Amino acid sequence: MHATEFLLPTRFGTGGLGGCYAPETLMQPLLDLEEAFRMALDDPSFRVELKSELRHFVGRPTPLTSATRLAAKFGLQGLFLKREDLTHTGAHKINNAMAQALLARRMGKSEIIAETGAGQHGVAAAAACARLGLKCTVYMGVTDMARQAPNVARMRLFGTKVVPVEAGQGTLKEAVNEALRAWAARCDKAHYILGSALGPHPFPTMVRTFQTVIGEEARAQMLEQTVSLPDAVIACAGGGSNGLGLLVPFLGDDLHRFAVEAGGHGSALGEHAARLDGGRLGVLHGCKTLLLQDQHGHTAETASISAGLDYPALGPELAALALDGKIEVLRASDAQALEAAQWLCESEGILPALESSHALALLPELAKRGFATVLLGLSGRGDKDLSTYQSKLGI
Amino acid sequence: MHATEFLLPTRFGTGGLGGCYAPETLMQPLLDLEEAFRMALDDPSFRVELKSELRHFVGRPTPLTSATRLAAKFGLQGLFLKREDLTHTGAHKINNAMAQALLARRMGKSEIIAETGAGQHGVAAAAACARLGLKCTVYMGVTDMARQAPNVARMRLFGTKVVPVEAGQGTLKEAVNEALRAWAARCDKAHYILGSALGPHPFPTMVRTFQTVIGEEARAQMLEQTVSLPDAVIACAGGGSNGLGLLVPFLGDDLHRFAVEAGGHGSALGEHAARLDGGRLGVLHGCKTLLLQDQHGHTAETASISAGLDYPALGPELAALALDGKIEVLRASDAQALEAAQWLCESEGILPALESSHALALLPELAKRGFATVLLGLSGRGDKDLSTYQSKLGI
Amino acid sequence: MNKLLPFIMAGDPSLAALPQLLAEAKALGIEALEIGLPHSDPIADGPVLQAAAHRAIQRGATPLRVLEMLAGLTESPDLILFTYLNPLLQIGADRLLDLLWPTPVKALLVVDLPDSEEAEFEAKLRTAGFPMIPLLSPTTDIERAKGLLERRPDPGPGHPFAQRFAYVVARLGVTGTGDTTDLAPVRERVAALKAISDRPLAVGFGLSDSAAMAEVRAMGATPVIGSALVQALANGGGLVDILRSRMNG
Amino acid sequence: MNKLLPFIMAGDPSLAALPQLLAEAKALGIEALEIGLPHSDPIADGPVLQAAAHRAIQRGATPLRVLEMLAGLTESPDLILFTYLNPLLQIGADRLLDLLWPTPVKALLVVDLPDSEEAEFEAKLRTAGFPMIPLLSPTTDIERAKGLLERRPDPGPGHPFAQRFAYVVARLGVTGTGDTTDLAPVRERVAALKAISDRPLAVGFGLSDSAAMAEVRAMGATPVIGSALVQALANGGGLVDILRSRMNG
Ligand SMILES: Cc1ncc(COP(=O)(O)O)c(C=O)c1O
Ligand SMILES: Cc1ncc(COP(=O)(O)O)c(C=O)c1O
Repeated sequence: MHATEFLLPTRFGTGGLGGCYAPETLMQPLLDLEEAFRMALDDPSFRVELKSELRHFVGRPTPLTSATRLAAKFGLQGLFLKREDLTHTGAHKINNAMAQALLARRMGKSEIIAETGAGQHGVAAAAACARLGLKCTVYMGVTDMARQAPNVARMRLFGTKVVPVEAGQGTLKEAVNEALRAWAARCDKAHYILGSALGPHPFPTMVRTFQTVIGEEARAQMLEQTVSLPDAVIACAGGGSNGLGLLVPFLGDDLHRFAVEAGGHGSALGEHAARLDGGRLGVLHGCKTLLLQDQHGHTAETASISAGLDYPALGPELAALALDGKIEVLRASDAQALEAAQWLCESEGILPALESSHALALLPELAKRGFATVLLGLSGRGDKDLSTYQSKLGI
Repeated sequence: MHATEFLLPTRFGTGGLGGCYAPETLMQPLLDLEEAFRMALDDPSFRVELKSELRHFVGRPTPLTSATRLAAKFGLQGLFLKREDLTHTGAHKINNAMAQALLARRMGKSEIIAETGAGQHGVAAAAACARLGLKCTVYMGVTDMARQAPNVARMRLFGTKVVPVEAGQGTLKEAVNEALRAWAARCDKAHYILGSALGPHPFPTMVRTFQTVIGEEARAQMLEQTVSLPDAVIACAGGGSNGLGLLVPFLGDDLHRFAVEAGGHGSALGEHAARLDGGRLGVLHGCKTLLLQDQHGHTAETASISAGLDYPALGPELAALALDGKIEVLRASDAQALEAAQWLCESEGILPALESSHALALLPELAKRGFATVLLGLSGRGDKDLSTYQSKLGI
Repeated sequence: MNKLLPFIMAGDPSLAALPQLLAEAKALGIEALEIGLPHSDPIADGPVLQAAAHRAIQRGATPLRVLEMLAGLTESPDLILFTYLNPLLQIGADRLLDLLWPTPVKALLVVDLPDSEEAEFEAKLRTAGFPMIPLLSPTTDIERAKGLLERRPDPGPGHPFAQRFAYVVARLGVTGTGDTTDLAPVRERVAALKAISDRPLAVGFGLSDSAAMAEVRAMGATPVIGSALVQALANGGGLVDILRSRMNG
Repeated sequence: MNKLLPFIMAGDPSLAALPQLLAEAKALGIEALEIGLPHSDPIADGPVLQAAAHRAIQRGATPLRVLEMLAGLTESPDLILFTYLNPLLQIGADRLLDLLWPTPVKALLVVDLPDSEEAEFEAKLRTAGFPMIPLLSPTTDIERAKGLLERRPDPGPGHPFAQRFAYVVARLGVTGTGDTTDLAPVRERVAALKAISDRPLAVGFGLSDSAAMAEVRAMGATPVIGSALVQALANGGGLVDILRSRMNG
């Protein structure tokens, strides 16, 4: 039996972002995927299995760390870090990768395809596949392979085949292109584990669903540890799975929500990956969303010191929430992110991923705006970025 | 007021291993340290503070992962991994480093001195110091600095001064020498955070006490997850803090306990770090224990692919337990450890530290001996060893 | 029956050569031709068409310049504008229609636009005489195919092939040369489709030699030659030579 | 009062030179001398003595060969064997005594052996006439010092300086040259120790020039010259020259 139509909403917000702009070859696989996803969510045995893997393999719940010294540095009353850096493989990506790998196994798929930018999703997918005995192929841009070399080695150690993508800038966008092509060729046997809340329906919804565990845990932990909610919640946003994962569970609360994009090294098109100001609505990789593009509708080049934020499109749900005023989108430059990483290292003994450092960089701004307590999503650890930190910070 | 005598037992086992063979300059600091340690353990506020840091910063309890695919590979019925690799900074070392840093703060010390081999203890001490606002200096052999370069960068990012130790083989032994010397010079202001269950009293007892959280958690988790205890418990042993941390809470149980030493690349003196067969009782770094030494009582050279096991002395308590037949000590060679790392990577999607891989390497042997369920201490993650894995495994 | 449906990438080898190429195709008796509007992210294309699109963009073959170049051409087969949605979306339906009127474009094939996703945009174009060609792939079962063919209906025998046909994707994957060797599955699908519709069918993806073309014709469908043609043109081959051999048999 | 307590590392510059050096020291009027038995892991020594020990070991100055070299020497000051525990422990008390009898060694200073740790071993040596010299450091408060002096007692005026003195460590840290500049704290400690014991005191760690030596003498204690002497000998200096200038003042 094949699913014949989508039953979950495919669009987000008043602008109707999202959708499923996929080649026909992928339509049935996407329909089947949505069905499998819905069935799995309704199946207590899947939920138990996922919960068990998240707890016993991934290391959930991740801690909520009170960062008192860093808070004091900016005059914040309280700063709480949601520690996705402590998950197995070192970033929030594993929450989604493991869930989708379990889903793939349920669907009888024996192969996994994935793309990766920073390599964290690739490593997460590789780890999940090794654990479940699935064959895994990861597509990665050559630029990203160079700047996140340790992650390439980690994937290979997990038995994953890493395919270099030479096209274009050799970053995440090209990796997604290539993964989509590979999936079209193998969609009968393979599941495509997309790594962020982007792509055609049902990926954005599915990935967000698998990531809201971050915010759900954090919300409960805030209440447990401080008996109140923070004044502001902030997370970095590449595709947006980390941002949505943390922020969505706080949508009903009376507090400020922030997502931080990569400001790169300038404000001209091509010098950053800040889609809110710099982008227009467009369609890329199967969904309609805020997109950095030129006047011809061609995807623009992007720049960011952090591979994981270096992507021209904001995930559609996050873009919709931003356009509808429910999440405020800010940006941090390469230089600001580097400085912020040092703050956290020296004040709290935590080495953040370059991606997460973009959220940290906005702390002085939040303090200036008068927020007293802040919850910040530390999406990953910075081990993968060591060589960048070394060369840029002269360590 | 100064403490005038030790009140805790300073010796272990029927052989009376351990003791406090320290230069007079360090005797009063060691007496004061024992007193502070005893007071802290008796002080509920210290226990609360430590527990809170372990939970909210370090990420305890660490998961117990059922490794079914790896178990099946060797015909084991069950294999359970105690995931110290998921702690903040990536190895069990942080349990002790954070506890001692809190103790140092209580003692009014503003500076920390530490030695490191694999760099994991150094990184852990650096992180704990950054978090508590203590000045930190880490001594590290030049050979270890080269083979564990990422950890050097991590320490420096945390604001720690890493002092290269050129002497001898440039490994852990020389780093301890130099840290002891530095402590003698600064013992009025500085606390020395020793990184393993070795050195003069009270260090072996103190470090073991701060590490048994591993085994206590694991024992409770085994009972919770399998309703029974394993047939065998196994951990690698450098100084022995990880081994004792896991094994001591199982000493009263009717099961087999194993510690695994570094077999290096041969069985002649100088080619390994296997102290049980290769060593004789002797005194090094303040304690009497099994020691690799030549006929003159000079410390012998050692060799191991894993910096964290590359140390000529077994911690005195572990040595005593081995000599008294309570823990069986085995060895794994460099080549076996490398192969075992690959097993875990490919079967479970977990990249083990080279140290932990030594324990993994004995799984076939345990299966052959008829143990059905095994609990294994995964002392750390292998990110620090990536370049070794890459070059040795041709990744 | 239409013997061959060639695909060329606008702007490759050059934009200036386009009128000449189209004129040659028409002179050869080619009734309809797919013209690729180069896009930065051709997710359904293999290496050959990716590279061609990339070269074309480098040489300035922007959507506007391509459509302007086509404006007023009469010596051309009917054209099917083959592209991705975003460039068209950025132009907008109204302006796009203004641009399309003066060209030989008769229909559009937008690879990443399922019929439901931009209903208003698509309806505007269809109403104005620019229907979207339905794609049917190996993952499209017969029930789904029925729906697709209904929702992008055949305007009927009074209309040219370019507006009527459905595109049958020969195999899983992306466009590319010469790797669809076993045509048995597509033969079955063509037969099944013919049983539910008498719409003309084109079969493409991975066909390159005359033998494959002949096999498709034997199914009663029009073979598409895409990557193989683009590659040959890029290598300096002449359109007439390349196509002539593949039109017979 | 003993004017100067020199330290030399056995085997550096060479083991063969040792008898000659000792004879020179004796001729100079040196009553007692600390002789370092080189150890692989000298945790209480600074760079100069570490390097000297390392050179000596490289040149084959094993504990046995050093003690054999000392056997039968008469032209020598009284020697205090200055070393770390492990080499002695490996030899064992009985054998060690056999080795010590024929030498000018009168006492031992084992840096890493607190009086409680190897009671049996230490008692055997003491009973046989080889007492352990107590060390008193800046971290040793006066109460603790009392205990240390009691547990390693002065054998009394009938015994040579080498067996009677206590070693006062001038500053925190390890052995090394010329960095103990402020002698006020050690002066206070020496005064306090003199108030509780009339045992001879030697003061060492970081003393190198004649001025420092003189200051120590002014406290009523014997200055130790260690690293500075070892370094000078390693640089090719003559023992007599180096010591003579530091014996007066
Ligand atoms: C550590 C880390 N944080 C954040 C991101 C961005 O994630 P998202 O695409 O979910 O916004 C990435 C992506 O690789 C990452 O590795
Ligand atoms: C990951 C890891 N495991 C084990 C060890 C050895 O630890 P121990 O000295 O506690 O036996 C080390 C030491 O650095 C380590 O880093």
